[in-house]
Amino acid sequence: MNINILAFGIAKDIFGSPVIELELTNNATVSNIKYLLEQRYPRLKQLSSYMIAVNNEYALPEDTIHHHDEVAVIPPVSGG
Amino acid sequence: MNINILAFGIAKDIFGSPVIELELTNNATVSNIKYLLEQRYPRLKQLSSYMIAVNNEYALPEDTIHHHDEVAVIPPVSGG
Amino acid sequence: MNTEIKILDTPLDVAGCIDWVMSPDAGGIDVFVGTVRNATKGKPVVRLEFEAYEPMAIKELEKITQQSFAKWPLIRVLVHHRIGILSVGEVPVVIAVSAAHRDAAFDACRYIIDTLKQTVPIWKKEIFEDGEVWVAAHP
Amino acid sequence: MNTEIKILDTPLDVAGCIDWVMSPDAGGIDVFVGTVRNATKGKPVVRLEFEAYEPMAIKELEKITQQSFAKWPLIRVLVHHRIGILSVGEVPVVIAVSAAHRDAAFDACRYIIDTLKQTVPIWKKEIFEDGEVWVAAHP
Repeated sequence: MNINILAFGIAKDIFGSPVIELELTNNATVSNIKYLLEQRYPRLKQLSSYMIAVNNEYALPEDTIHHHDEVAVIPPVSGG
Repeated sequence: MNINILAFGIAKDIFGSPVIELELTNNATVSNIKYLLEQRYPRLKQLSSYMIAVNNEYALPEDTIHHHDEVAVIPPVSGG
Repeated sequence: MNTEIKILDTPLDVAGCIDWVMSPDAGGIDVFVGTVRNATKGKPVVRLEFEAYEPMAIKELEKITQQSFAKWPLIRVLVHHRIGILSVGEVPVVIAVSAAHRDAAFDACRYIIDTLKQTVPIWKKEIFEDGEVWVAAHP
Repeated sequence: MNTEIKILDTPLDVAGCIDWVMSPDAGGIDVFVGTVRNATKGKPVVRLEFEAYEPMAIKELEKITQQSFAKWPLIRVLVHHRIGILSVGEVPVVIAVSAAHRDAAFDACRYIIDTLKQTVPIWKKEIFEDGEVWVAAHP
């Protein structure tokens, strides 16, 4: 399945776009997404940390992704 | 010497006036003032506590009063 | 000057107080706004009356703000206290503190209101339907 | 409703925020006002840009305010966060909390700003004379 990945802050700069498409197998996990992203965008590994959000919630590495999920890369937050 | 005693809050109500006059000997202390006031206005003894201020500073019981000092009765404060 | 202390018999201007402590060096401002509650221990309050021993109140507030500058790295501190008759919902006190970092602003603002309530010669009378009470006067 | 959460791309109305949390039941209001500092580690800041992942930011802020109501006896809580381009001295965030007693207002307001800075998906870019940096992005 193809999943759109939203990007914010520095992740948007690294991707060069506010959204990219990733091709995933059906049982793909958050971990798998991070691996694929880091393969394609090695600069992600230089961040202090980053999280994946699924449907507007922080996701765990073992969470699996479903077809209509909204997936986003969340670099270190700095609001306030 | 005669000293004016300023009164605020409930002390003003107890004295029935924002200022009263007290006759003191020359070496009178804050303690002596409290004794005289409580003699004349026994309701002062029912307060949670009260302080005497001399020249806009909280005074200690042993502090002595001088002729031109500004003396005030400070019942429990409740600002804010 | 980095400190403004006032005892006023007119409504306090909360927005103006915050503007006064703003500074290009500041990263955070903490503001305490006291408001007149409609009840005390379940008993409806009609209005409040505040009275101050003004010169001494100013002197005590100056001590408290000076202590705050000694304890924390602050930029500006403002204390405005109202006196006279206040209705429910009106504002008897505004304390505003700016600092480069927010922890100092929070700590100092809380210290100032806590200490004000202990040492500054200002008195509050609560007026109920059936009588009135000087707050904290009796045990 | 006892909670108002907004992400806005227009200047925040600090006085309006405080008015919103006022209540006849309230005895104290604590307000945190963030302001844009003119420098970071001594380096002059020209302006800031804030970006939010809006639906998730609102959801995280709702969690934080709900936790605050669970932890403290509060009356009203407001969080307004600005996004877009801000100059030095402008206000990126206002948090206002009213409560019957001031300790709850102080504790909750501080908890909300501290947690917001840790969990809410909002990002700040600092623009200097000679470049720009996403704050906290790199070790």
